Amino acid sequence: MSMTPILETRNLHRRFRVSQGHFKPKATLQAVNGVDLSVQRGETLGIVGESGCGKSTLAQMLLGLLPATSGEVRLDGRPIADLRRVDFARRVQPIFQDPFSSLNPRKTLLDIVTMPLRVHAIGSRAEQEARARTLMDRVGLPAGFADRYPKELSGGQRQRVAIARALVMQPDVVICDEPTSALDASVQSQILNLLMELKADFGLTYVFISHNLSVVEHIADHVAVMYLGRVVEKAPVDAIFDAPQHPYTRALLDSVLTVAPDAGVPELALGPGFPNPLRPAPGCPFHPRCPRAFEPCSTIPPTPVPAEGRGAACHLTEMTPRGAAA
Amino acid sequence: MTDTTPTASIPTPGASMKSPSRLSLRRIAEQPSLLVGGGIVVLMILIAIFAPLLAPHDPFVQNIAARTVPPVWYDGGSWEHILGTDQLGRDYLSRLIYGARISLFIGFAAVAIAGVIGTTLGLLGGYFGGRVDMVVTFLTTVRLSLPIILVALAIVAIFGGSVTIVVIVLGLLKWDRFAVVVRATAAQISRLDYINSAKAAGASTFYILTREVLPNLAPQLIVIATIEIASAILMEAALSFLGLGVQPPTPSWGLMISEAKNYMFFSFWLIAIPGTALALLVFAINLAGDGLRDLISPDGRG
Amino acid sequence: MGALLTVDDLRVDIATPRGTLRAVRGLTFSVNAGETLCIVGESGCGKSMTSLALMDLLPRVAKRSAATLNFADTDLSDRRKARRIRGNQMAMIFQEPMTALNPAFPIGDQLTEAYLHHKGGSRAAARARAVEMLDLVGIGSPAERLGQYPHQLSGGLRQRVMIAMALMTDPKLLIADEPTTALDVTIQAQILRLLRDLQQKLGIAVIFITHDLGLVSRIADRVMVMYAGAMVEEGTAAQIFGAPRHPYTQALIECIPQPGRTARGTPLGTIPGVVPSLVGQIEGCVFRSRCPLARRECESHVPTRGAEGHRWVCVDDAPAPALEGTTR
Amino acid sequence: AQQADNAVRFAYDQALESPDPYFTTLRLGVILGRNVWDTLVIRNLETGEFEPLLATDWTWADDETLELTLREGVTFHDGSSFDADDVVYTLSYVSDPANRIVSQQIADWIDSVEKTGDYSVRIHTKGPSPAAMEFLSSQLAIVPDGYYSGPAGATEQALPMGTGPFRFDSYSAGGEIVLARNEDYVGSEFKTPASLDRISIRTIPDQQTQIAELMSGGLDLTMGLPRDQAEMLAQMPGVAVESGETMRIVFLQIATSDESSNEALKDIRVRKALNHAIDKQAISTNLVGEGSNVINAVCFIDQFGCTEEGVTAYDYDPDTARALLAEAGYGNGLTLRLHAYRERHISEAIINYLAEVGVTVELNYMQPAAMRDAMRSASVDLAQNAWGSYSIYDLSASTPVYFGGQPDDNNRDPELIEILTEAESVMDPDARKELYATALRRIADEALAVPMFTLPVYYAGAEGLKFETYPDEILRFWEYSWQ
Amino acid sequence: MLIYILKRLGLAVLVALCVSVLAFALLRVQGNAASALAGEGASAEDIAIIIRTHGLDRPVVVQYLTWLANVLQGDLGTSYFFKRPVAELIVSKIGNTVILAIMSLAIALTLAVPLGVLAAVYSGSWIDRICSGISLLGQALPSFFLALCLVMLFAIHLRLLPASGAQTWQHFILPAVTLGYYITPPFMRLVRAGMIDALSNDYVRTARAKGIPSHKVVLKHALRNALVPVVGLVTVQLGLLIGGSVVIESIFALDGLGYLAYQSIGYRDFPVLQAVVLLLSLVYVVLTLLSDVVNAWLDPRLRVS
Ligand SMILES: Nc1ncnc2c1ncn2[C@@H]1O[C@H](COP(=O)(O)OP(=O)(O)OP(=O)(O)O)[C@@H](O)[C@H]1O
Ligand SMILES: Nc1ncnc2c1ncn2[C@@H]1O[C@H](COP(=O)(O)OP(=O)(O)OP(=O)(O)O)[C@@H](O)[C@H]1O
Ligand SMILES: [Mg+2]
Ligand SMILES: [Mg+2]
Repeated sequence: MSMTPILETRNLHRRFRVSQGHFKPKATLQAVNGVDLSVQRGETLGIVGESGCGKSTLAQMLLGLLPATSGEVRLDGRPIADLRRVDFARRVQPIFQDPFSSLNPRKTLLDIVTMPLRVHAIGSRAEQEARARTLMDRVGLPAGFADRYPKELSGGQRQRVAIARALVMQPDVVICDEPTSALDASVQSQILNLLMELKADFGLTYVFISHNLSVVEHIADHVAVMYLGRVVEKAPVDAIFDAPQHPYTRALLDSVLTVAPDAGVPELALGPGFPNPLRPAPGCPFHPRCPRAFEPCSTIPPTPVPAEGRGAACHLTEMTPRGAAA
Repeated sequence: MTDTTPTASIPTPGASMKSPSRLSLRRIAEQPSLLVGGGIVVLMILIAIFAPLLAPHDPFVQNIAARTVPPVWYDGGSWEHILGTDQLGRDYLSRLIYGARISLFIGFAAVAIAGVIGTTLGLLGGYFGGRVDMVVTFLTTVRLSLPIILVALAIVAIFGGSVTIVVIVLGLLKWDRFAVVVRATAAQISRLDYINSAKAAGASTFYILTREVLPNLAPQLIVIATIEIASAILMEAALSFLGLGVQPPTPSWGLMISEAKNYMFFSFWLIAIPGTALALLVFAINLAGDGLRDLISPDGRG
Repeated sequence: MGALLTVDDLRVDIATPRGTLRAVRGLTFSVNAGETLCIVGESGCGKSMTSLALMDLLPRVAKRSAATLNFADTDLSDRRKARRIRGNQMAMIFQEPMTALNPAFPIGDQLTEAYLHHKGGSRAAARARAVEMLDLVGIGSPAERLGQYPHQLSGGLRQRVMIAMALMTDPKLLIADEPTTALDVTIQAQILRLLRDLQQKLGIAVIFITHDLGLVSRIADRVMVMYAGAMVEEGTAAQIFGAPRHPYTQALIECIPQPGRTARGTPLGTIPGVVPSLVGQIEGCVFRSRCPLARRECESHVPTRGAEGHRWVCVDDAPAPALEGTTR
Repeated sequence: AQQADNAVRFAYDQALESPDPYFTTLRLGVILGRNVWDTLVIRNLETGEFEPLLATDWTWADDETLELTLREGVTFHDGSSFDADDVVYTLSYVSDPANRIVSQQIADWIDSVEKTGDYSVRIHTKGPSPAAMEFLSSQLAIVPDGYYSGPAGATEQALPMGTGPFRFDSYSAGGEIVLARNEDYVGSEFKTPASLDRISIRTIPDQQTQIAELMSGGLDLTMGLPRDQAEMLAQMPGVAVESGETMRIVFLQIATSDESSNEALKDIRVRKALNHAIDKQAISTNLVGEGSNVINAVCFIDQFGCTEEGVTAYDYDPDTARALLAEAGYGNGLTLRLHAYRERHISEAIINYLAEVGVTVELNYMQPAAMRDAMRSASVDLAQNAWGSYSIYDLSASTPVYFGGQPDDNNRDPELIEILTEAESVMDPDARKELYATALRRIADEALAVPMFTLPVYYAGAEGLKFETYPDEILRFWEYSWQ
Repeated sequence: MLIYILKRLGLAVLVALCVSVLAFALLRVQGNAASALAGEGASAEDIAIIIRTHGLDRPVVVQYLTWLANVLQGDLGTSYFFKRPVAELIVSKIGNTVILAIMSLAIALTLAVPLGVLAAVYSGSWIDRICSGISLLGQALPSFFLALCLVMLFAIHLRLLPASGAQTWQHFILPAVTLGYYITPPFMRLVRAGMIDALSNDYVRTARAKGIPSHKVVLKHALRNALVPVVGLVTVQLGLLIGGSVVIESIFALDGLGYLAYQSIGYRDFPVLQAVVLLLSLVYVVLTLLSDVVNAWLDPRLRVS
């Protein structure tokens, strides 16, 4: 546990100025609000949360595509702001959600997969292509596909291409932002299997973002739960699923619809207040919906979850001793 | 979104898939408007290129004694001058053939200039957004608020009419549509994940703009270009018609119409011939443009 | 007898440049009053086309045909009669609550529109009914909401408005095409509950279309599994999830990680291959190109087996052995 | 036709910059000047003699003093009566260069004007002024005392005002002008009250629109149609076409002054080549038509002092032209700019002739005022002029304008300037004639211009309109009537 | 709302300023203003006087600012050619252009909206093809050519309408038809595209699902949304219209602004040309401003909650 995490964030913030329509002044939106996370080499960190809670924004910042408003992202302990763009790019690569928009429709698959090599001028043209073909083979794309265009591929095949592109430079960390949400169940399982195999083969570290808790449970080692830009709970995967501490995590788990013909539709104790990211509630942002909210929740923000270790940002858990802490 | 999952016929899954080029060739063949329009345009381009070979006479040689000879199908017409002669006794067919050169050259050249300006501005605005976009939008608004014909007329009046000036003026004035469309599309594209992937791979902005964004604009660019070429050709004709475009004796169709208009009540063919040629060319270009648009977005939107 | 909706040999053909795309290939099913039928299947298998065909809302390129299409003893192929039923006794809600409401009109107008058209009556009566319905779907201060525009509501609220809108005319059948797919899980759970409660209270039949097997297992009375435009298996939820007969149904269930059943980090079940092209006829079993058990017989006509309660389309009569997850 | 209304609708192809004849060079302005205003004297076109109009009597007291007796009982259109004050005011105003009337030469011979009685005035000239009567009978229209409120023709009048047979009924700049008959017109034996009630004048720049209007009955009279159209119109029912010879001469002005940047034109061989290259006769016969005569001197032959005697005539000879060009070192071609403002078909014919001897011509076709600018800033190589001499039958109104050192002179030949200036102050007719002849010969020998031909004017009118045409291109509406 | 309008206004003012600089620069830099002012026969001294009195010897920036200040006070200068206040000239001509513009716009809209809706509702069918054929032909036929043909037919052969001028309302028919036809295609295309877009929206399907008759769905649900961009286009088209009016007005000798501008180009009458360019640009700017505000007002999504 004393090892330097391969990727970590320190008090990461990201604000957007958003227009609320023509007639109103711009408002500030805290998309990511003081996130502390760390990922150890070789592990998979799952991030879950509802739509709009800041998962993708976080992913963009982890990829260095979006500058942080404050706080920093560190790779091997070094702030990525100090790294050259290209050097960072060699080590951290993305897989995105939408298999349709993640491939340039005007390029052949071979062009798409060799693109990073070309950008970095690694090897000769022939070497680049050879490497790309090897990888395409590895992710299970038929050999004849090299000269095809993305539009001829199914969603699953596209996602394989995206994976090949991400891996062609042999990165250490892969940030997967909902890589299977757009896929059918039967294809999703293929991609998940592939990701798990590749992780073992290449010794990859994953940050795996999803709103599908079953998937995260299946693939992740650690899980962070986000709500309105904050990490509200973080723990090893068993702990989260077996003994969720934060009421939101519990609600989330309850609302997962696993195959259970007799279970019926779960009854959620959540209040109806829909979160408005532009006007988050004071104190604990979850308190308007929280079934167990009590007096300090509406005024005092709970202590954030530390980067290392586990815990929940909740006044309820603060009163009981934290689990095996950092 | 309609799933375009590729085909795998049942008995032998994953078997022969049609090659993309054959597929699009077939789709082109299924676009009658593209075929007809494109055919006419190509024909006109060929005529323009081979004008010296095709024209039966020198388009500039006048014969003041044999003026306004009617076309061959009228009384008094002759096979010597199939479409007759103009008010200075020049062979009308030859002038018409050379006129295609002027119209097409001005159309293409002006739109090339406009395309470069508009695309560059649109790309920058759409891709970078924020301040850059504000500047681009502002420039476009200013441009749009200028009455284009009037400004073109004024500039041509100041600097004199010639093919070069007309090309430059139209090129400098007609970039707005390129900018608007490219900006919107580039803004859309730059939010797509393949751009993020390229960024994440460390690609430079220049690389992204030229290799990832620009190629995807090609279809729109072609469609706008056809519309704009047609409109530039018409605008040149209008300028020449008003006497402020290409100057005589250059055989521009607009100029031919302008010169023939004085004769329209007595020798209607003098104005009808270049008028029809012009309308046909513009019609064909627009038709081809429509076909291209349908080819690119089969649901016929926008 | 007793069936509210009877569909026999429903087909939807779409003219495409590549040929006729047969989106729905001879579906036969029925829905009884008050029951929930879930139609489940992967993307593009024809679920939406089926629902649109029932409502006569197909795009112009699509052609519908059916041997029988009866709703409460009315022949729906008679378009004039069908129009009187559509939006009245048969209502529909769509997937995207964001776009399914017209941004230009306040929701009050949109709520009362169908009511005024089908039931007539005064505007005030319609508005009163709208308030009642909004209240029913759990929207607070419903009277004020009538003047609001769709953009002023959150996704969950909009979907509730959609449901209220569908219920305005007191329909007997509600067709819901992926009504919760665009929603967050917690909101999905709330909407599903709402639907469930309403159904029990009002006794409406529901055709619920989704690709989420977990969801289906929770709400369905009966389940129809579709593949490539055709029904492959149909039965009660218990039958489908407890003893699936069709290899596709079995494989599909294996694909999703199920806490408790699939161990963490272990490979999941997969279905190799891709969905066949829907253009043109498919002789024999539609699933055979991907079926691990496929054999010669599958290439010719495949019979529908089982009885009314549990039907499946396969050459195998006996329950197929549970498929082992085949990883690539 | 507007027979019933006893009105005539006339169209002109250029907009009038000002309704005041002193502040426009446009033919339409000259026409309005004659119809709305009166001059002191009037020329009898049959005899060529000067006859009374606003002045009943005049005598030259000496070479530099002219005494006039004015007509009594004349009123301006606003009812105020005409007397010596008006003449003194008008002539003083226009002869003061500070007031910048557009063609100063018509008045700059006047030194001062004095009132010698209620109805008599005395004009002192700056020196012998042979053309004085010419100007007094043509351009010098009399306006009421105190008419102008400042220089450059500024007035506070709602409508322009004179004593002529017609008065302004309405005026819109660049738009329609309506004249109404002056019921109180006195005139004289040589300028009589009008018979028409109204004249409406519209600007219609396009000839084909004018023709359309004529043919559709929206117009009763137009002038300046090209030959082809006129001839074809003549065959249409309801339209009558008349052609009339005019004083208007077409010639190419060649820029040779020091300010001119084109070196080629400073070579006499090039200029001669230009003269040889153009088949004036062919253009004159075919394009311009009947009433057009080829000229060799830059003046109208009936003008006092104009002669072709001893003036070199260049015949159409493209071979010689080519040879001359080759000799001058332009065998491989030469590019020149041609400025023109009317008769574009003639420009085009010229361009084509020049093209045949290897001279490429860039045409700059523009409005007269713009071309005047260009000429005066010496940025013109060749200028195609069509000069009407303000209808003045004296050479001083033509040749000196382009060769006598005036602003439009693009040659600035010192010798010519000297000769022409001298001629303007010599009273003896023969001596003047000789000086003019010398100048005309020099112009031809040096090939400083390409004289081409005279330009007839074609008038097209509705059938039933009785009108007479004159070589001075002035429409005397007061003589018009419907049959 | 106020903030939005103010912001939009600020932008409009900025655009107008930019246009004014262009208008000023374009026409002042070139051409010899002084000699144009001086008129024929002016001597060097005259020109010098004019240069001084008109401030033509001062730095361009100062000239611009002076000009701008004058313009803001409604003083558009004096026409070089007509020697009259430009404002007066413009006032006397603008009426005709406005009549022409309104008539053309009315013709264009009455043609374009129904045709566009028809083409969209039956998109892909022969009705659509006929409509798009009409629009293609409209685009291809040069307006000046059409104008001449119309004159030939209606004025000469049928003698139904006057060939030129602006004296009565009949005089406006031919020019308005020409101009209206000229701008119909873009309108029609936009209505069609907007309608196809609107019709493909989920809310249209929702409306259909309610069992409402399709004409009502089309006219109420789709058209309302499709017309919003048309409002915007009307302003853009007005620019085109005015541009087209230069050609049309001069063919029909219709004494309006476009014709005045065309004349002033020929006469190098900079103050008039400047004023017309500026005026037309301002009209455009103001109209876009208005249409933006109206659009924002129309579109409930943008309205205050
Ligand atoms: N560029 C941006 N400008 C303004 N707001 C933004 C921007 N990007 C994201 N946001 C806002 O930030 C919040 C977080 O967005 P983000 O995309 O990170 O959410 P998410 O958790 O990935 O949601 P989803 O599950 O829908 O993908 C949202 O409210 C979103 O609207
Ligand atoms: N307008 C159309 N033109 C051509 N093909 C269409 C059209 N609409 C749908 N299809 C095709 O019809 C088939 C069935 O589509 P349908 O929308 O019913 O699928 P679905 O099961 O609802 O899928 P999803 O889960 O993605 O909504 C698909 O293969 C689709 O590609
Ligand atoms: Mg996201
Ligand atoms: Mg669907």
